[in-house]
Amino acid sequence: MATETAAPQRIRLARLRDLALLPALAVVVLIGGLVNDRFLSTDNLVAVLGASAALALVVLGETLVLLTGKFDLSLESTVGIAPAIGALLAIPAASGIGWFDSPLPSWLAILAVLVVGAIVGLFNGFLVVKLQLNAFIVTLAMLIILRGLLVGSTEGKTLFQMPDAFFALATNTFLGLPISVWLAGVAYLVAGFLLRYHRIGRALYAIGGNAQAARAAGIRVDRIAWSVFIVAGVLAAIGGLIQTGYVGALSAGQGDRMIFTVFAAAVIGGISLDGGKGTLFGALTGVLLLGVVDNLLTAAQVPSFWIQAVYGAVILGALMLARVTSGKAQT
Amino acid sequence: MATETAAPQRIRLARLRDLALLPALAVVVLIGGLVNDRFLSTDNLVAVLGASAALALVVLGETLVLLTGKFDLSLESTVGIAPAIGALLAIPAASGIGWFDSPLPSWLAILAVLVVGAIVGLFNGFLVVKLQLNAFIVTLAMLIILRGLLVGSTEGKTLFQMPDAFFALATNTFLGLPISVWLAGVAYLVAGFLLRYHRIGRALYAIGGNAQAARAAGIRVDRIAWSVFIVAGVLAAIGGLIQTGYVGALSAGQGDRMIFTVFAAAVIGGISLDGGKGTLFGALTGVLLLGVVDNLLTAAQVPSFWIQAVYGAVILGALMLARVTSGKAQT
Amino acid sequence: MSAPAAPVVEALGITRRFGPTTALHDVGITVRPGESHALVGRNGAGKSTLVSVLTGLSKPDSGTVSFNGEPAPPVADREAWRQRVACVYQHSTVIPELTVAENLFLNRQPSRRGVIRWSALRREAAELLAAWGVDVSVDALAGELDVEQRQLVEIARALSYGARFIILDEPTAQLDSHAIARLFERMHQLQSAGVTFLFISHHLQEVYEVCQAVTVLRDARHIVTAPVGDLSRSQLVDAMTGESGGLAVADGAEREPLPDNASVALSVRGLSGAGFADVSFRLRRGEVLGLAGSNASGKHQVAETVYGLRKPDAGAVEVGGVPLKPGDVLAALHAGIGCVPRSRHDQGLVLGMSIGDNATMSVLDRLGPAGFAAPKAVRGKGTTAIAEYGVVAKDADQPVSDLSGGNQQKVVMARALANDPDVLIMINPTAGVDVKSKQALLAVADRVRAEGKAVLIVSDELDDLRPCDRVLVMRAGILAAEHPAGWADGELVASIEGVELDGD
Amino acid sequence: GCGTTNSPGGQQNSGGTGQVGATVPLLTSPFWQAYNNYVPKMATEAGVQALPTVNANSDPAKLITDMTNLLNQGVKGLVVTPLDSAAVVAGLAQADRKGVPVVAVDVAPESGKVAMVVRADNRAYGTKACEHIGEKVKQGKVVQIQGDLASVNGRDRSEAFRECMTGKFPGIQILDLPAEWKAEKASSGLESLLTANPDVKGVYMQAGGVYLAPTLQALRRKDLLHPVGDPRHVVAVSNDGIPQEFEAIRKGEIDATVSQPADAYAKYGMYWIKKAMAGETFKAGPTDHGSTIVEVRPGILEDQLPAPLVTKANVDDKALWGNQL
Ligand SMILES: Nc1ncnc2c1ncn2[C@@H]1O[C@H](COP(=O)(O)OP(=O)(O)OP(=O)(O)O)[C@@H](O)[C@H]1O
Ligand SMILES: Nc1ncnc2c1ncn2[C@@H]1O[C@H](COP(=O)(O)OP(=O)(O)OP(=O)(O)O)[C@@H](O)[C@H]1O
Ligand SMILES: O[C@@H]1[C@@H](O)[C@H](O)OC[C@H]1O
Ligand SMILES: [Mg+2]
Ligand SMILES: [Mg+2]
Repeated sequence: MATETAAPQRIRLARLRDLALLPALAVVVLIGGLVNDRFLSTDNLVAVLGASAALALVVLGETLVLLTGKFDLSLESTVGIAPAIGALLAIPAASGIGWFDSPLPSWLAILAVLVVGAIVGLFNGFLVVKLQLNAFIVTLAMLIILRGLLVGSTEGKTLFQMPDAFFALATNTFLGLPISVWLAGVAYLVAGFLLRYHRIGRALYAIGGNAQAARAAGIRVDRIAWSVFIVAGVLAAIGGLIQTGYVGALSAGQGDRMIFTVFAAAVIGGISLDGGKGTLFGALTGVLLLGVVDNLLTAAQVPSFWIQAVYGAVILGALMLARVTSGKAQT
Repeated sequence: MATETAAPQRIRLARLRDLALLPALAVVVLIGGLVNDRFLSTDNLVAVLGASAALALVVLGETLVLLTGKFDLSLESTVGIAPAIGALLAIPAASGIGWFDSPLPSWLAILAVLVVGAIVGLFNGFLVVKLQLNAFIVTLAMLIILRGLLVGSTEGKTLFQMPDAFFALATNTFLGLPISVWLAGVAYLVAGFLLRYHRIGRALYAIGGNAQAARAAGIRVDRIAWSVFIVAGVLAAIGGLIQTGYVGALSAGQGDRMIFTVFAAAVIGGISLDGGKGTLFGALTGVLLLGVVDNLLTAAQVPSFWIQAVYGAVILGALMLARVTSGKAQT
Repeated sequence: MSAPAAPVVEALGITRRFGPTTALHDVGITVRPGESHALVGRNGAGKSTLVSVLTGLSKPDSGTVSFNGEPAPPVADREAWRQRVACVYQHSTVIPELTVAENLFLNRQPSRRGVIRWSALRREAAELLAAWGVDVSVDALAGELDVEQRQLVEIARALSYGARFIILDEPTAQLDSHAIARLFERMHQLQSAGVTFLFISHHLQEVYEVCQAVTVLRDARHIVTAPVGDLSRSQLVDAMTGESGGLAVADGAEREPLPDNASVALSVRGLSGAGFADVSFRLRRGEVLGLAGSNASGKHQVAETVYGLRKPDAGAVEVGGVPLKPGDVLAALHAGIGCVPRSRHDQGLVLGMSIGDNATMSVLDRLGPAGFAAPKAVRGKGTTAIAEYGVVAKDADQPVSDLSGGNQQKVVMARALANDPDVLIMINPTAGVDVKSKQALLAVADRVRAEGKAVLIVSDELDDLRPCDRVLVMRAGILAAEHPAGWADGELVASIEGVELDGD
Repeated sequence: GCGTTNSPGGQQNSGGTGQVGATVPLLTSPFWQAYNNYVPKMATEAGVQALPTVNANSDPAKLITDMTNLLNQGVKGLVVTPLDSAAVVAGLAQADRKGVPVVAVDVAPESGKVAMVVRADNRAYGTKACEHIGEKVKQGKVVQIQGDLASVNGRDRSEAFRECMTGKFPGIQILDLPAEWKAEKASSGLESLLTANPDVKGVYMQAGGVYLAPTLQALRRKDLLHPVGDPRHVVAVSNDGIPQEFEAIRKGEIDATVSQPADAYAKYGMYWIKKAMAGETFKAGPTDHGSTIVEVRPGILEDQLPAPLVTKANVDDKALWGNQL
């Protein structure tokens, strides 16, 4: 029958979507190796990974939200506000910026970081899922509010007097890789596994693909969509913690503009803004591509005035290459 | 029949969507009048309009694109690059920054501004409509590229030395209002009229609502969608020209981050990101709301560290009020 | 007698491929002026593809189309195509956010010097709908119409283009008998006024009712074209399926009556909600119950309320004597209800996901320990479903968007039965499904019944209702009549339409 | 040399040769654009082999990544422009681990190892502006157009300006305008403020490179742009020292500006990195170029370059970088 011959190709194409970025990634890495002989050194590759860990976690959160067919722009602000509140709880007031005279112990403060992420997600979920407000604009408003709260609560000051635990994720290493990289790796493995092998993961795809059909199949659409906002908030909070450790301080601008990069990584990695399409593997290739290009442009000594234009052009080029190799229109 | 009674009420709701922001706008204006007795002065209202003209034009462009169900993030960069290229053509090379020893006459340079906008739109349209690349990510890449080209071509310099014609739109007035405000007003009227009373305008809604059905009805979907990108580019270029005049110079950062505000205005004004929904009247109320809030917060001297948080909260509040008054879930 | 006029449309040697799929292979069709010509074939045979070629929406890879003896206009010239052929496509072509009036006149709005005249537009639209007896406000948004209204609007629109040749791709799949009758009456009128039709339907009796000629497609190929009188119903089915052997649908009247002690599987008491009031009935194990009525009767709403898709305003549902939490699908599933929802595209399937994913969607929590749903288990269930329901597909990993309508419906059926329900609710189970697939789907209902479970079939298609032990009829939101198996077709139709027959 | 001590064969890592990596914090400000252009020029003059500059694009994390990348490329010295005093420390630690000396320009790091900080005192900018405006206005409302509140330079200027005003000119009321280093925010915000407060007497622009044109446009729109000397003149003091500010001073449109020495930043950045790469270590005291090295925090030495206040009196001074372009 006619459809029978069509099937294998369709499936192949669907899978290709997730691998679409690999050729582009390979080309960039190849160019990197040619342009600069240190590019492929272990040192440099570790550096790329270390620089990408925070982004990777935020992209993971955003990907989960996108899979369910929603949006969360406010994750970039969570990257700033969550660790900031943890820091303000952990820094003694005596230093002129903390909130308490006898501050919280580090572990509790770090727990607070995660809790803040969860609360932001809870609130977003409430507005988007329960009140059915437009996700784009709600989370844009939240982005602005949280950024404002960060500037307000720190009076714009950079926080750096936190206990060492705040920096541990990015500075401590294990088998030569920063803990942050291990953490991101594990998070992708676990989430990737759940998405593929667990009912909750399958439910995300179903919700994003057709929420009505998912509801009719007994999937608790609202509850899951709401939970995903919370999980994304927590992941962004962890990303923020990693970022803090990476930079060694927490400026009131932390996370600023990051959301563009987050979307860029997810979308060139094959995650559809319409929901229900894409894999974490794809998203991860998106993160790595951006990290490698960033690194490469510095290594290739592109003049700084033109570096941004080249960066954009490389993304566009990768996108077109992905289009050609996967042979499919993109959504 | 059940639907028959439902229909009129449904329609009322659909129209309400476009008016949804009016109560919020009224509340803000009322508060403004109470907080500051000069808030409702002609002077101040003119100031709000003058400050909003550039944004209004870019929002108009974006709204047209959104109505057809596409995205254009790169408009914010067009706001910078288009007038910059015009300026570089019009400034004598002798001043150390222009391109030609004997530069173009002002009118030709200003025409060039529009042409640049059109070319950017043409290119976006090509990638999105013809090559069927993902609009979000293509125009994000274009945003980065154009911003990079702007920084590169001006080497980051602020351009001051343009002929007066570059400033005329924002500085010259007619009947007490800047030309820019008249221009924006006319653009909204004309576009609003076309959207409501011309087949081309109705075609935009049809394409955004169901592109395949539009195609079946004989609408030239691709050609129109592509043209809309071009029109949006030109509108953004004009917006950029107004911005240049308003600010009195053209910095390499012109338009930076503006796209957030553009989307915020359009979406709280009732334009759907899914396409085919919303009116220019709604979009305009979105622009005005943001302009009024900006003006109000500055004049009210909200402590500067908290102004951003308050701004975000006001947007969220307006959104919730619109939700309550229109009684409809937002998409 | 003069020489026969040139055919209204003649397509020769049409081949159309989608990637590696060949949807049409060297297909030809000739439609004579003034006739109503049926186009039949199983799901996926290529009918809709041929339609899109005949309306200029897609360009064949090879072959020619001519109208009245002249070659077809270039594909880009939509206007020229529209003068030659009008079409109601299988898939909705309304713009949901625009009003009915505007949808009717999209891209040809009455205008003066380029300015659309809205009042004229609304007036002409109202006239058009009135002429058609379509009772819909021209100011309603098309997206808020129900399926029937939407379809009628599309039909009215197609006819209003003034073309003398009209294609209707499964216009009756979603209509109730009332609307179908009206459509046929209209077709007769137009036909006597000289309009030619190409008519697609899976209801073969309709072919005999309105058409003079029939063309059969099978597996992308042209099989036969003949006057309807020359082909018996079983010959037609044989041509479509490529095998001989008639249709056999279990008939409720031929079964032993239910034993009196059969326990109650589902009990609905005083159920009220939007569109229906005070509905009560009991469904016993081993019983197939029909729930019939026109589209506006509220029958869908009752079924959806029982399954938890809607919250009732009043009343209660019990499954096996245990009260069911209202408005909760998951509770209904756990209580042992399975459901084939009304629209497979809206509620039945996630088109982008695989057959396995769709077939297991309602039992994701039962595939493995701790909620694990390993792809292997999913694929396994999908493979079983493919075998059990005769889904024509490559394997369980194939996305359901690739399947033909009938095969998609079988996947929905698999999903409804995945939790091995004690009560199976099937709403419009065979809409748009070809004759052979219909038979397979109804056989499933009979098998489930034979296993001692209960089945509720919600439909107004007589074929769907035939396996029922009794049929409840709803009118205007309330239960109005009950017919035990053995009803006469005319009797049930009259009951559904609320027309009293003499001497019942 | 003055303020330096030759280390007797200390941690000689490259004998003063090797490539130097230089960063810029952003390129959308004329001030930093000027700095960016001075870097290769001053490097050549100093005999330093500088790589093309790398732009952090206002992102502290990108600055760290850039520093890492440069170190991995094997640079032997770094001239960094921190976006923030604290958000650079992790980068400094990496450089230290590789034994690569760092000179910080414009912002003094909170901690960590730097050979020298080259900067002018941003608090002093705020104070100088306050004094100049205060003297002329004495009584009434003054607008300060602030930078990005999340940036250390903007904060220093704001705080110093406010402290000085409350201390020395209690009759002056400050109206804050947070404009995030953005021209259109400055223009519309100033117009709002001038409408609500037509009696504004003075304006302090924390970044003339971005705020000069929009300030003049807003004043013009409100018909408040009158030359110095006119009783209706709004006192305006700027910050940065780009040529357009000088032009405005000459025309009497604004009163003064603080010249933030872009050229000297680049020049002494290269000067100190060359010495540091040669293994020299430094201590507090006067330098050979008329400035003084101060130990601002334990272990952190700062070459405090002069940032002259430019008024009509000295606006034509050839030594000002804004007059050399
Ligand atoms: N856009 C498309 N892309 C790929 N394949 C397609 C497309 N449209 C149709 N096909 C294929 O062409 C074949 C014929 O499809 P068509 O829609 O013509 O069937 P049909 O006879 O109308 O079926 P039904 O009775 O279910 O409506 C199918 O097997 C389908 O797989
Ligand atoms: N994107 C596609 N790729 C491959 N085949 C397609 C695609 N879209 C549709 N088809 C094919 O087109 C045919 C008809 O489409 P579909 O199955 O959706 O019709 P249907 O289910 O009968 O619709 P309805 O329920 O509206 O009557 C099917 O054979 C299907 O395989
Ligand atoms: O200090 C800088 C300021 O003077 C410049 O003009 O803009 C950006 C700031 O970093
Ligand atoms: Mg079909
Ligand atoms: Mg069908």
